[in-house]
Amino acid sequence: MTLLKMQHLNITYKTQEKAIKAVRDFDLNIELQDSMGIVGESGSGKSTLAMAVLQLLPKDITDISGEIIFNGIDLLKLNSEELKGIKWKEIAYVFQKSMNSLSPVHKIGYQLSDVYKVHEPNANKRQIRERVCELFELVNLPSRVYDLYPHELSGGMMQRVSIALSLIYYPKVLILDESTTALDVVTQRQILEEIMKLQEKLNLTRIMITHDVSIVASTCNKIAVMYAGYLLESGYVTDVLHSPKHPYTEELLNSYPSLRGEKGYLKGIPGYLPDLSQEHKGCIFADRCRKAMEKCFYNRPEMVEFSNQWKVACHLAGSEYSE
Amino acid sequence: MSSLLEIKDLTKYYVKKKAKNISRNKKKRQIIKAVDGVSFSLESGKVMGIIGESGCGKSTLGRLLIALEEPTSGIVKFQGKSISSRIKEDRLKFRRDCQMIFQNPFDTFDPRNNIKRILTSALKIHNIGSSKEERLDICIKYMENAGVIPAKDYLNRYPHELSGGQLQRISIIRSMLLNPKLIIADEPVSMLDVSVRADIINLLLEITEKQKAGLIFISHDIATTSYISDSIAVMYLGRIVEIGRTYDIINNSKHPYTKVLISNCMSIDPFENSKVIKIKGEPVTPMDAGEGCYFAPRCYKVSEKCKESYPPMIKVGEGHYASCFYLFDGESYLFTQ
Amino acid sequence: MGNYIKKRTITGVLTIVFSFCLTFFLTRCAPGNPVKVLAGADNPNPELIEHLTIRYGLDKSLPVQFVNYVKDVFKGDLGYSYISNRPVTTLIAEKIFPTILLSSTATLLSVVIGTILGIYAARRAGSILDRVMCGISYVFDSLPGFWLGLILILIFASGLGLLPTSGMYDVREDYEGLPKVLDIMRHMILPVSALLIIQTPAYFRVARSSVIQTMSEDFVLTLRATGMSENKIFNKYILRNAIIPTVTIFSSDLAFMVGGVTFVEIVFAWPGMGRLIMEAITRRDYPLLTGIYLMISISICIVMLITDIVYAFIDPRIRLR
Amino acid sequence: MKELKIGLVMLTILILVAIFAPYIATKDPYLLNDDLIAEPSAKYIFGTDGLGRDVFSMVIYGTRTSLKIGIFVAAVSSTIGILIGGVAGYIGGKVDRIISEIINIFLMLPTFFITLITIAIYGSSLRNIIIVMALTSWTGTARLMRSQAISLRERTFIKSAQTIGESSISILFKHIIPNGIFPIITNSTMIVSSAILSEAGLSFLGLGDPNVVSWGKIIAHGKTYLPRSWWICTFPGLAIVFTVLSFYLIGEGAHKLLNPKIRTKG
Amino acid sequence: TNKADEVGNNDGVDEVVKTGEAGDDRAKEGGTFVVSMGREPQTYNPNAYNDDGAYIVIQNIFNKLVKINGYDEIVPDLAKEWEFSEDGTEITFYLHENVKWHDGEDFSSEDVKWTFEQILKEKGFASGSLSDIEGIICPDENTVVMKLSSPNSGILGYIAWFGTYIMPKHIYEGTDWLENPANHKPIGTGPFKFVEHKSGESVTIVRNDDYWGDKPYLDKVVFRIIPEQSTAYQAWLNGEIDHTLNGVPATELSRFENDDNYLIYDKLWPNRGYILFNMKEGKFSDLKVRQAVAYGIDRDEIFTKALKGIGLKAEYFISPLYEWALNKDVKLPERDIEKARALLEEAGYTADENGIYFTTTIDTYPGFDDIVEVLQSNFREFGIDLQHNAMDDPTYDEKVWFGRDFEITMLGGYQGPDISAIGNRFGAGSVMNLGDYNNPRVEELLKEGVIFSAKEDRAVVYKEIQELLAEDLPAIFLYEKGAKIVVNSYVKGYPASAEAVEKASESEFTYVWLDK
Ligand SMILES: Nc1ncnc2c1ncn2[C@@H]1O[C@H](COP(=O)(O)OP(=O)(O)OP(=O)(O)O)[C@@H](O)[C@H]1O
Ligand SMILES: Nc1ncnc2c1ncn2[C@@H]1O[C@H](COP(=O)(O)OP(=O)(O)OP(=O)(O)O)[C@@H](O)[C@H]1O
Ligand SMILES: [Mg+2]
Ligand SMILES: [Mg+2]
Ligand code: NI
Repeated sequence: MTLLKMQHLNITYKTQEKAIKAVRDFDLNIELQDSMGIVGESGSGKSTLAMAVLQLLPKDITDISGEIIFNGIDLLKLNSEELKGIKWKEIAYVFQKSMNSLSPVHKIGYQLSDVYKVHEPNANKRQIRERVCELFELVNLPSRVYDLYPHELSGGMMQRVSIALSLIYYPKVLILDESTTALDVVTQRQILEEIMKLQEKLNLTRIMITHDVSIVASTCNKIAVMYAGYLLESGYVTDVLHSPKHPYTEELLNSYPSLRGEKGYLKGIPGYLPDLSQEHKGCIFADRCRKAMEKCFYNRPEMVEFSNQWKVACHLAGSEYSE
Repeated sequence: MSSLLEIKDLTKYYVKKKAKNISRNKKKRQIIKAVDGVSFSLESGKVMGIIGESGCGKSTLGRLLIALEEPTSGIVKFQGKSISSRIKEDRLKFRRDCQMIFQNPFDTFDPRNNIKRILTSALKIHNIGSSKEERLDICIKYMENAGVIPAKDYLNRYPHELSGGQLQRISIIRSMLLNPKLIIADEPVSMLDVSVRADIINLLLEITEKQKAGLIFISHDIATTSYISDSIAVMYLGRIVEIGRTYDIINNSKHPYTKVLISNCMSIDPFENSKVIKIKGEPVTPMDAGEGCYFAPRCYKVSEKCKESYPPMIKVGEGHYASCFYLFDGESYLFTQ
Repeated sequence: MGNYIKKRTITGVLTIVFSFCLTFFLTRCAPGNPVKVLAGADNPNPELIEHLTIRYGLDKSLPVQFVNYVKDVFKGDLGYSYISNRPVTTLIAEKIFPTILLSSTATLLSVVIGTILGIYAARRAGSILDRVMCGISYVFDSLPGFWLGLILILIFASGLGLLPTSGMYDVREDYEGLPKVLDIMRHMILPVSALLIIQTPAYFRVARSSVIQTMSEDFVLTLRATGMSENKIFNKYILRNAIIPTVTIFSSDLAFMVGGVTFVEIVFAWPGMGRLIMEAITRRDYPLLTGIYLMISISICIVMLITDIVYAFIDPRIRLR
Repeated sequence: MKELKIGLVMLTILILVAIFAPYIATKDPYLLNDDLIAEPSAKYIFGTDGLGRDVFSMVIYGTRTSLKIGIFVAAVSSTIGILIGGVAGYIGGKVDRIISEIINIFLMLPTFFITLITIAIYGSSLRNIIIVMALTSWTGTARLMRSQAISLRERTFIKSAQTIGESSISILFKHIIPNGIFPIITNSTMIVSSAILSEAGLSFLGLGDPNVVSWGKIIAHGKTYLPRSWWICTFPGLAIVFTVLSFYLIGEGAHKLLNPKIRTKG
Repeated sequence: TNKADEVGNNDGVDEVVKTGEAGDDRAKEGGTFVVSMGREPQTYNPNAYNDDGAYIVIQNIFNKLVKINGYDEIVPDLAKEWEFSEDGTEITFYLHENVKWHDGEDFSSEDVKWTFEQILKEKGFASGSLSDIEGIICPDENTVVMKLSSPNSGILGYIAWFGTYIMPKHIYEGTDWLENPANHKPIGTGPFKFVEHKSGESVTIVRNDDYWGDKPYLDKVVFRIIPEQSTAYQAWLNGEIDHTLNGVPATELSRFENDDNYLIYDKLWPNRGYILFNMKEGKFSDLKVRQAVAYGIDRDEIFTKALKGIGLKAEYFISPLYEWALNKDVKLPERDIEKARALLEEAGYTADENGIYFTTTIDTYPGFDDIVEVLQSNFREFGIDLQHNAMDDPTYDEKVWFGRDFEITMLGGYQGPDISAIGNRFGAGSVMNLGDYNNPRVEELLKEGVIFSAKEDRAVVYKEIQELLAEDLPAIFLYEKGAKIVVNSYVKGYPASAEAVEKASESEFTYVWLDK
């Protein structure tokens, strides 16, 4: 069953000089209890996409078109009051810069209980405290954190506070935006496992935004590869990472050194992310693609769907399929 | 033959006057043992990887090696002579021989200088090249060698107009300009996108080989480090807990912490299903490490002995040392877990 | 905390001592002396000058004078003013109340009004109202104080006849109790307004820009994402964060409050420290000058200490070092 | 950056007026005409003051003095502040502690009083007024620069400059100061306007330089004529507003230009 | 014996013009009279030193032996009569009886003796002018005899002028007169009693019901301290105060001229402003240069522009108030720029392309800004670039008064109470002779001037002095200081009014009553 569905989503930032098309013609289905990893280079529009779901983009400088359907409702059509009921209660978000995601001059417990009161205005103090401590335990934090200020925590602890905050209502959808990238491997693993456990317990649907493919590989069941605002490939992790169909996915995987494997030559992807404010023809990745063909520069590739929800937007993949 | 770099019992303590909470301002000062008795040596043309979690003192060690900071105690010998006397003798010569590539490429250059000025000023300080044109030519040559092509396109740009990868490359080029004998690369790729990491790593490797310089590669990314280095030192709370050749450390690690680190590494292969050693607890801060082994509070092998004294470095193989009381008997522990 | 206060007090005392010495010599090195002033301009009497010079010890060398003065200070005695022959402490005590009354009212009001307007403008940043308010704040900022004072008198006291021109009390009626308080308040309106107009723009702009800045912080986004109402986010979170720069300028204003606001005091004949200082300067009344100076340094030190502590309470990130 | 443009245009006008004062002014500003306190008219555009001087010409010539005061005071005090603050912040340690205490002492000095004394000792010439104002207004800049330097000191590019062998002095002048200077520019524009206003205040107390025409002096002179001769004070007052406004606009504009984080919409 | 009023002069008094009419004679008692004054009294010790703020209040609280009235005559105060001995070395004062101090103690001649001795001992303000007093005897309670070391016809003027208020011996005796608490709660014998001084705000005095002389009408006088003239003026217009001693701004006077609600009194003092040259060194020690200045200055312009036509343009070398001694043949020259330039050339100066011969600086203390502004313009016209160095009083004292470091300066001030005061300004080595003017003939004449007591004899002496001053030009007089005092017409008996002018001293409010 599809829980969250994005259709023809286009998001543009209007700055003074130019319009940056951060997300373009984006279609993605996320099913109930999926764990969807969205990967892509920095600046490819991952955070923008996630923010659009909760309507957090500054309204006056962004244009959004398309649909974001959650549980059958188009979030983009809701007014702010209706949206309030969904925000955090149904969909919660762990921000990329979690170090700054709480007010520096208020105690953590205070802020968490305040958030809890947004949807549970009648909860009494003790209840709230219990709830918050329960969450702390869940993310492996001591309960003394309740009375600390954000700056008194280490980056890892703060990260966990953010996760605890996002879980405060046990939402249906949890979006984690690079939430563990800054942590050391041990802590990172710890937190991710915690979250995976919760996911099972609470029937969470999880969206992981990261540019570290290995995280997706070991914690998600599906993956979506983004590049310059486009979705290039999506499908089950086991399919996509094992035998990537899109050249970009392939190169992305090639540029990771393997820990135990042969010390083969690492290959980077030459070139850089295109200017998102520029109009372009053809495949967005064509400039950097080693396998680019003539038509890649003129025709935009269609999204081709293989079996098992595996979709690829590449002329090569299309031809392969049709062959 | 004496090695290029030799350090012995290097320590660096920071004194921090800290008041966690205004009302609880009892602690007068706290000592942060950022680097706490580190010894190792490095030979020309070799790459030494230093891994360890965030905050374990890797960058501090790097800064000590290049005399950006005064060590609290211990000696750093560069080409057989201590660096403090080298600096006294000839600061410029030393600065020329040792170069550091900083953790954050976006902040390595004065945002108000363009690339041309950034590169030529390094030459000018060291009186390389006689005229402006000559210096510029040298820079362009190096840039083209390093794959920044066409070099002229970049010369008049400012750092903010370049991407992280490009900046990191400029950073490497600048240190190359001076033909250093020792390069310290402090997490040169952690800030970069996966797609450009590989190029940077390859560039670094190539340079060490060509110039026969020693490279110290600091990172907490184990996979990358293992890819690049000849040997690896594992740090925990300011101390080296295990050191040895790369293969030994990755595949035949002895110290529990190393094992934990390596088993926690994630792989991009969704089918690989390695055993993960789980440990509890927060990383201890370098302030309140007690008497015994620093890793003891989180160690899965911990015994009473560990809490009493710090275990000595023991040789466990060819060039492979580790400091733990239970290096040999716990081999099977991993698998029974 | 205790430790911190102790340490700050010690450095505070050192700075006070240092700047005290500095001004002691500075005042006494200024050309002219109080004695000739006392002898008058018409037909001054050289004998009187000589007599007073000896009496006040001004014939001695500066270091000797300094030692004598310091000895007195340690006895808790700031000495007698040369021109009025009254204890310096009494003179200061008489003037400090009106000064503090006037400047604290004005400062508090301008903090409150400036901050409220600043917040209001910040929430409507870019609107016509915001631009108009910013424009007015610039104009107010560039008004010379004494001119503004006279204009206010011309408009409200002379033109409209609503308020008294000057002074602190109505001298015809000897009010007591509540009427006296009301009378003083009536007399305060104009001088306070003049100060308000001059001081408020700074608070306005600080509040406005720091609110705008805080609104773009990441934590605001988090709170928005939770569905918290905009008003609550604003009142509870943004304000507390945005108020910190206001505290900084408030503290520096507060510290100089005791020094008086000379222009306003002169124009509105307000019996305050500013005029006392002017008088002391123009007559070179050394003991009075030094005494006032000492008092100002001490109060600045105390206010700074207090604001530092307040600061640390508002912003937990600031550690008292 | 509309503010910046408008501000710069206004400043240019002021500077042009100052340079070409003799051509713009209709009369000699020191000439005592026989029409005392004449209302603005075709003969006297802004009227005359109590001694019969032409207010328009005085305002035009006053631009020279007042601009000079503002700009010199700001330049001198910013230079002092930047150097002292930069050294304190960059070198740190004992030097920093000593300089910080010195700054504290200066902060505690009632600047107004020092101004009076200094002018009393050395005379009220324009140069002295500028010097004393500059010497008493650098502390803010120094504190700002110090905090800038402290945060810059930790930045990687400073460390990297050290690594390639640059000397401390060249780092201070080449990197610390140029990079820390932006917020100070805004601060300096404020010093410009407050110096112009302070000079007016000094004139009110009879401590301005009596030999030059300044806006402050015209207003101070005009205050006795205020009840019935509005023009004497009003025109120099407008000139001050104009100048202060231009510097504020430049300051704000520069601030916005250099700090993209403060983004005003529309 | 000479009667006092023969010594005093009432020849120049018709300068006091009475513009208003006094209305009916039935004076109303009671009421509070609120006046403003610019400076705050610092101490009420009336004799210790100069305090312009306290001066106004003190006149209403204390009495002197004799005082100076609105016509600048010496009139009785505590002494109802006085007489000089034949040889001029003894003055006998006959005091009023039944005089009481404000605290109820009896006043006696001992208080007078003590006061004068104290002034001389403690070097009070007037001690310099009273130094000829050799001894004081009190033959009885109501008689005081002063013995002088040499005849001095000017001394009575100084006794009447300032710093000679009779102080209560019973309160001050044996104490330090500078630190006696009574300095801040003064006890006098005057028409009003001191009530309180609200610091920075006001001073209140009430009628002394036991006053020995003419009892005041007013219940109370409140002095409001308002430093800024414009503010005081507005407060007066708004009726908050009944009168402003800060003065009505000159430009505003025309408003009141034909208004029945106001009376304007013209007042002229023996007080004149003048340029003083350094005679010893510098450019102005050359007579030619001084003459050039005398020809080059436009005294009319100063009078009309800087003074707004208040007071008088100076014409002579002494104050015209001393008409009996005025030498009408010796006048200041009329303006002649050509002559001025010629004189400068004669003195050896050559003009530059702007017609400027040299640059010099005039040093001033506060109060001469407008005048110097006009002077600068005058000087430029005849070829001297005059820079203005404005200083505050103590700085001026240091540089000019003590240091004599100047080329040209401005001076003003009281030139009474006797014409002999001219000696203070131009006598060799005397206190106000800042330019070090020294003419032996003038010295002789000055000595003669105080020995003679008959006006005719004195006039000859002072006329010759004027001639010498005109020859040597140590100073150039610019104006005679005067004032137009605007008083609400409901304020009767103001010191300058016809009712009070002969009886009251300058700011004494004994005869004031309010017709409201
Ligand atoms: N407020 C904004 N105004 C203008 N452009 C913006 C804004 N926010 C983001 N962008 C642009 O939109 C594009 C997508 O940004 P986004 O933050 O979504 O990338 P991301 O994939 O999350 O990158 P990262 O991995 O670095 O977090 C980028 O090119 C970015 O420069
Ligand atoms: N200048 C300093 N003053 C005080 N403490 C410091 C200073 N520099 C580093 N430290 C502390 O020393 C410890 C080691 O820091 P260091 O930067 O060397 O760690 P790291 O291993 O490089 O971490 P990362 O992987 O995050 O870069 C940390 O706890 C840090 O807080
Ligand atoms: Mg992002
Ligand atoms: Mg580091
Ligand atoms: Ni006087």
